[in-house]
Amino acid sequence: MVIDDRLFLPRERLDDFIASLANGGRRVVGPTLDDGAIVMADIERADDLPAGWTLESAPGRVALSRLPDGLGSRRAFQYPVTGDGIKQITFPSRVDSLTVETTPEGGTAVRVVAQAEAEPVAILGARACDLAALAVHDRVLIEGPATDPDYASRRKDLLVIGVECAVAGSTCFCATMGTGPEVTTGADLVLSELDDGFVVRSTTVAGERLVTGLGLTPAKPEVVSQADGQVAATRAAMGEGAIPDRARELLLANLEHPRWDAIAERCVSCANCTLVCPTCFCTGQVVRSGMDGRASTSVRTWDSCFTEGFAQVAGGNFRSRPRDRYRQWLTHKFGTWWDQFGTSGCVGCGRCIAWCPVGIDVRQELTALANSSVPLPDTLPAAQSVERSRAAGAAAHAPVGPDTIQLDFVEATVTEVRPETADTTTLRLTTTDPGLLRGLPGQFVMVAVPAFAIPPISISRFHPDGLELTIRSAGAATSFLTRLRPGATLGLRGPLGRPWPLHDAEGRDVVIVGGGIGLAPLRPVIDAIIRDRDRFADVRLYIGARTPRDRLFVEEIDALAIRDDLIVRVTVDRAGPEWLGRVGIVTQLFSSVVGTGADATAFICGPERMMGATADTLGDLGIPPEHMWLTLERRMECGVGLCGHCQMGSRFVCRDGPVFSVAELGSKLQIEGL
Amino acid sequence: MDVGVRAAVAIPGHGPAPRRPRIGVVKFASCDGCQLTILDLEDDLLEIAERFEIVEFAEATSRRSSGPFDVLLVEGSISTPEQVVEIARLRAEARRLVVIGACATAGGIQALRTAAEHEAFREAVYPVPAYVDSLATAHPVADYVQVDAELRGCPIDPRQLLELLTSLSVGRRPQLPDQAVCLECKRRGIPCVVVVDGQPCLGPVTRTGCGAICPAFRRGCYGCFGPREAANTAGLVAAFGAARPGVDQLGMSAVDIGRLFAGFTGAAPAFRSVTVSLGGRPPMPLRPTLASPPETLVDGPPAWGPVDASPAHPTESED
Amino acid sequence: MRNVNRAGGEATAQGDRASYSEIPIFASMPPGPRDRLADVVTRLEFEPGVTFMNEGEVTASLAVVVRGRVGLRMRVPERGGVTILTLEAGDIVGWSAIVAPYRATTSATTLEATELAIVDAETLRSLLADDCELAAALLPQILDTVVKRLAATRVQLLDLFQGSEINAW
Amino acid sequence: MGHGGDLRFQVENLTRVEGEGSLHLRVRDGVVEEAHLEIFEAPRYFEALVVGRTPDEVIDIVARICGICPVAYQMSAVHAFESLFEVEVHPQVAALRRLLYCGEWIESHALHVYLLHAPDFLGYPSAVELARDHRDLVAGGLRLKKAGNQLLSILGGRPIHPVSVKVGGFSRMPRRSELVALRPSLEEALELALATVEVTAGLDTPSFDRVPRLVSMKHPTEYPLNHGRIVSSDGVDLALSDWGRAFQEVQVPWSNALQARAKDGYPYLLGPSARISLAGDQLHPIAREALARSGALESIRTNPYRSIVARAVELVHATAEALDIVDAYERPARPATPVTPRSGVAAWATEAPRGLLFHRYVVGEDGKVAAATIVPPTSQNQAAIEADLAAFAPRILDLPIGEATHRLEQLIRSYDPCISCATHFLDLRVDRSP
Repeated sequence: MVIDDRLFLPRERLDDFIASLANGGRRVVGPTLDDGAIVMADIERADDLPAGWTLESAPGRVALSRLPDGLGSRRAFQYPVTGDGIKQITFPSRVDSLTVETTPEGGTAVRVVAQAEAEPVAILGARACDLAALAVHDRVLIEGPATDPDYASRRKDLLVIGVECAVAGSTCFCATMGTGPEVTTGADLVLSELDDGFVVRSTTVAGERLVTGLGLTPAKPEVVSQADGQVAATRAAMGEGAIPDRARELLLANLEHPRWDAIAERCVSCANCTLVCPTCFCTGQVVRSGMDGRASTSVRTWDSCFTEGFAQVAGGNFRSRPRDRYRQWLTHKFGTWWDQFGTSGCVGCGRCIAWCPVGIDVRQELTALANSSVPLPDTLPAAQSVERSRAAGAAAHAPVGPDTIQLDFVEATVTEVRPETADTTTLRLTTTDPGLLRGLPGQFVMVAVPAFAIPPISISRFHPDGLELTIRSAGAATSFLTRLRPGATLGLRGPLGRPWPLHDAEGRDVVIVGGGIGLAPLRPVIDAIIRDRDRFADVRLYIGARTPRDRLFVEEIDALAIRDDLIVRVTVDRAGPEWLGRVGIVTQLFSSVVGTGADATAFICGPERMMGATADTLGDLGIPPEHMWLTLERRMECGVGLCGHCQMGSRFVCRDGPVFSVAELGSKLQIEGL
Repeated sequence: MDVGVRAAVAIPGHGPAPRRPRIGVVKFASCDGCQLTILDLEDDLLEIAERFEIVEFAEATSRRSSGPFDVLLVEGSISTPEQVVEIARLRAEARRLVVIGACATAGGIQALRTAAEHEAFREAVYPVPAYVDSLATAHPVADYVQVDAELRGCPIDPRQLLELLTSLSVGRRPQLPDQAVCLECKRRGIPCVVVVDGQPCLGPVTRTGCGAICPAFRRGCYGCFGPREAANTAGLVAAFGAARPGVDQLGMSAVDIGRLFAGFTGAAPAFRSVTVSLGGRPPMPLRPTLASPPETLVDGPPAWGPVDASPAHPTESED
Repeated sequence: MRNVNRAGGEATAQGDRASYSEIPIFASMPPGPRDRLADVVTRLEFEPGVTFMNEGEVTASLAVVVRGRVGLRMRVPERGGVTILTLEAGDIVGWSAIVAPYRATTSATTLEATELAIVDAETLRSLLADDCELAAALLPQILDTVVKRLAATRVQLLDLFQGSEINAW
Repeated sequence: MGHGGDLRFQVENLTRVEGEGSLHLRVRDGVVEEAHLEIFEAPRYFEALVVGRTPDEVIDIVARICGICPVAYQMSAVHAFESLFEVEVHPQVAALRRLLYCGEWIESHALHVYLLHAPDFLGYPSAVELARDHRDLVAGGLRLKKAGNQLLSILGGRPIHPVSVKVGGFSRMPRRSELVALRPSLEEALELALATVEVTAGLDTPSFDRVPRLVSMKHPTEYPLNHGRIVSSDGVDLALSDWGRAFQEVQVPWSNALQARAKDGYPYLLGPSARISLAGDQLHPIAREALARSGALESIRTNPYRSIVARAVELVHATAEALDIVDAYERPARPATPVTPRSGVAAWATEAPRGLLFHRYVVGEDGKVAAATIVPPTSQNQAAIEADLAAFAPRILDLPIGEATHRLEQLIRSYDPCISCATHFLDLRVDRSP
């Protein structure tokens, strides 16, 4: 850092400075006083800033007070972080993300909406932690396989004026997290506020252009050193070591620690911590439609892992207990975030502490865990180190989905409707989209019709001119889909997700186990194996259904059963006397028939409990975990790894799965509420 | 599988256009505010009237029907023996029965009276106890009949009502999330009144849907949408009871905390249990507590009296 | 040897020690006990549709499916006979033959042409009482069958394939 | 007499009124023997429910008596407590409370005029059917109503049971910009209200003239809302806290709700017609002018069916005054004045859309309410309605029974009775024990 580069902005010229930010029609957003707090809002002049005010924060408390009289009493940034930071500007709580409409011709048009009003924004007063969080958001929302178009468009022309904190709150711990108080990233200009003005440092071309226009004079050396001393004092006031070392390892090793129950007694799962957190990015889609149902808009809305609906799927809820929700938040934030994004999810801003209505302090909770932790394994990479963690992540947890994911939807037309059971229907669709036709067994599509939520549906067969979807009526959207007629149109996003690794089965015995609707995503696997039968050794197909009437693809399976190069076994959970086939759970079929375990590859799909039992039994029979593949069901709102709903451990089920090997999942299948 | 009640909309390939759903609106013990919310959907009211056949809505139309209904919206709590019979009859006439508002979903504030108070009250007050027939306490509709959906709130939220009607019209599930008020509060960027002012707020344990109105007006939520799922009332009570440095209003007494929960949805089990354990529900007087008791009974049709100025009238205040 | 052909099957072999080695339950027993057990076993063949054990009645014998399939059924007044499990080669049927009060918890019906290896219940019980070595070898295997059926029943109780709320509300 | 000696008119469920009631009229040989407005709305015990509560809690609770006029209950309660606690509120607080009340008047009157009452005059069962033939008329009425609801929402968060009123002021007062944003809709509402006067004044009404005793509040410089004195056409002139010196509550056997009568036992009439007749000189100039143009001043007083014109005139007043208040608004530094509670009797009345609403509370040493009396306008108007039914019945005896019944129901609707309000007290007051 070259001292000569720094300029001085006298306080009297703050209005000019703000006016220069507004040049070119920019909206200027900065801290203002409102309803007892300092929040980020539109500002026009220096008077809009909370000059003379400061904030004191403690767990569950943010108190506004007057600065003492004196030279510093006109300061406008003499407080630590504002209540809402800059997240509402770059990642608003509600934005339109998709429109789905029935066209006059009867088609279905889906449009991905970027920022509706692309007005440029200048942010005045972003703090180091805010900007570290912005960098995290960039990684999550832009640098992944899929890019959030709204975020990218807001981010593109953002002009950011950072301010280095002259005071630290009792809840601040950016020094521990290595994100502040010095502003090192994300700002075009950095200000340090002194009593009579600001030391200004430009860090980008845009920032340089701004200060050049203002004709500022260089800051005197004593002024510069005063500014440096101020931020150093802030750092010293915070101290380091606010949270234990190796937080990631600590959390992952203590998933069943009794402390989670203790937290759950205090935590009211209000979700405030997640919504004030500058890096939390989970969103849900709220569908808005007119009463005619011909057009709808999906509104991307802040969601939280503390809500019941967050982990809700058709069959139930993965995290019904509040303790599971708190654990999910903390282990993701400080732990698996490293695996997914190569960084901590925490930037040390302390908002989750200050704005917790019951005053839970994550620093205390992590320390308590550390004080009574199980011994941490030495082999895991240390937390805090991006590089080391990333290297470890690459070995064990590298995402294996596609490198880039398109968000667009394409149109497909229903040409045939085949009822399979009382509640399940297969739709034959045609489409001309080459991307869709290139889909692989195990992949899925997001299916859009106006006025309904957009569910993920596995592809149950590929055709040269289209594909099939087998849909069980489990909710309103799927129920609507099962009642479509030939001629109806749909919007499809996909194919998405990691396919079944058929190459892993080549030359080996193949065991395919499908339970209930789980047979649908396995059908393309069976198709592929039949097509290239000689590339596989013995092939066995085990199918479970609730009752004989709930069997899927009955004629097809019967036809397979009479082939002499396949073994097909079907069992049902219960049946009347007219059923002469097998009754019992699917694992009971294995005992007498699987003999060649170590040489077999298994593909398993069904309810999670059934897959767990199947994997256990097949494992006992000798099939290695790295050759057992299964698909996980989690709530998916976007299907492309942006909404966060299907996050599980270090993965997004939609993007890194839904197909995983048992080896990859390890013991996670067994832990309740993960 | 038949889902929802489809309104008259024909989309190619999406099946034939069905008839208009028959909708009814009825009330039991209540303030009429929830059904008024229907009339407050000014921008959509005429379209609603086109998409639905309104066959019963005494507040708005002279046309009457006893059913059958595709959708019946029910306001108010069940408070008299006649109402118990009536709700059972209506249930049989309704394909979908949707209860609207805190009275219908939780009994309303009138449900705070207890059976003992009610009996004592009847015996103490009524010369002829049969004269006024009311149940020991007011009940939510679901105490008597199966309920298909509910709109919470005192009153219900117009956006949620529109969402319900829209979802009925297009045949989807209404999006009525069971989350804390806090989510909406934070989405709106409202500074938390507990944190900023030390005001008690039931937002963390109350279901969202109102749009976080009270915090937006810088006061604590008073729970009119009732308990959310997994409401950790004990955690909140502990936090309100604990005095925090610099936060004057917290460090509340048990009774004051209990009274917070004894509001418009105070009879909902999750809230009632707090009041029962902490106290705070003001006791219902066993005898009338009127500031000025009523005069004696009169009989016969009234007739207009003289309108000329009468010197007999008192014109000056006594105090 | 007693005639255990009460169920209507046709006896094919009796006490043929060598022929039991391919049946898992025998195969895993030490030779001594296995032979002593084989001495009291009768092999019977059944037509499809023969019910050889009746729910609630005293269990006449313990059997091992040698070939074919057997359905275990329970009576449900509104639904008639409900098949709750089907058994295949190697599976044990009639464990109630050694557990007081020796009453069958299900009925057993052949679903196709089926061969069973059968031991008379009373004979087996006295054998187990007298021959500790045989009991130690056989009982864990019967227990294993009961345990697996219990575990499977629990999984079925979860009704994993059941649709969730199909009604849109 | 076209009919036999004994005639009964019966409407088991009154429609297009707030709450549940029925009409029973028995005429023998041309003489009205019974004229009953029966109320069977279930009781909710509000006067008991407020006992043990703090004044601010009472303000929230009494709002729940009525979903149509919750602000009225809040206003009577808050002013009662402030008078006991001797709180001086900021002038802008007083202005915004009038504005809040204007919002409720607009919402309530527009609801009644367009959705409940107008279909009677134009021969439709409801506004929905009316809208099929006169869509613009109904749509305009809905926009007018919406303007009122928007005011309520900006000031109190929602139109029904707003949340911001507290002793000493408001929990939050809006920024000036928030109020100014309402100007366009209020300006349109004023135009719509003026048109409403014209339309309603031109409606064909049954001829029925009588001279009722009228009661309303009156203030020397403002149209009566939150302040003034209680006056009557026969010379009553009392402080707002002294309602009980001229009026009394009585019990009738056919109704679950108490009625109120003047001390001499005669009925009296509250509401828009009474206010315009007694305090019309304080109407906003634009409203005064509209009233004069309509030529309806005299008939508003004498013909109950003309109350629809009175409501229209008050719609003009409320929208015009709302615009004035918005224009003069500056956000005060603090939304509320600090309050020191004290024990004693808190009594006040304000003008609800349907007329004078009287509250009286006994506040104990612990700062909580120990006893309460709430006298809503519809309770007070019940006797007036019955008197009118009795007086009007002889004129329609020759009409077919259906038509006659409809006329009687229409007559009841012209009072805009709010049965939910009237009823919520009823069984609490049935005290015939010594």
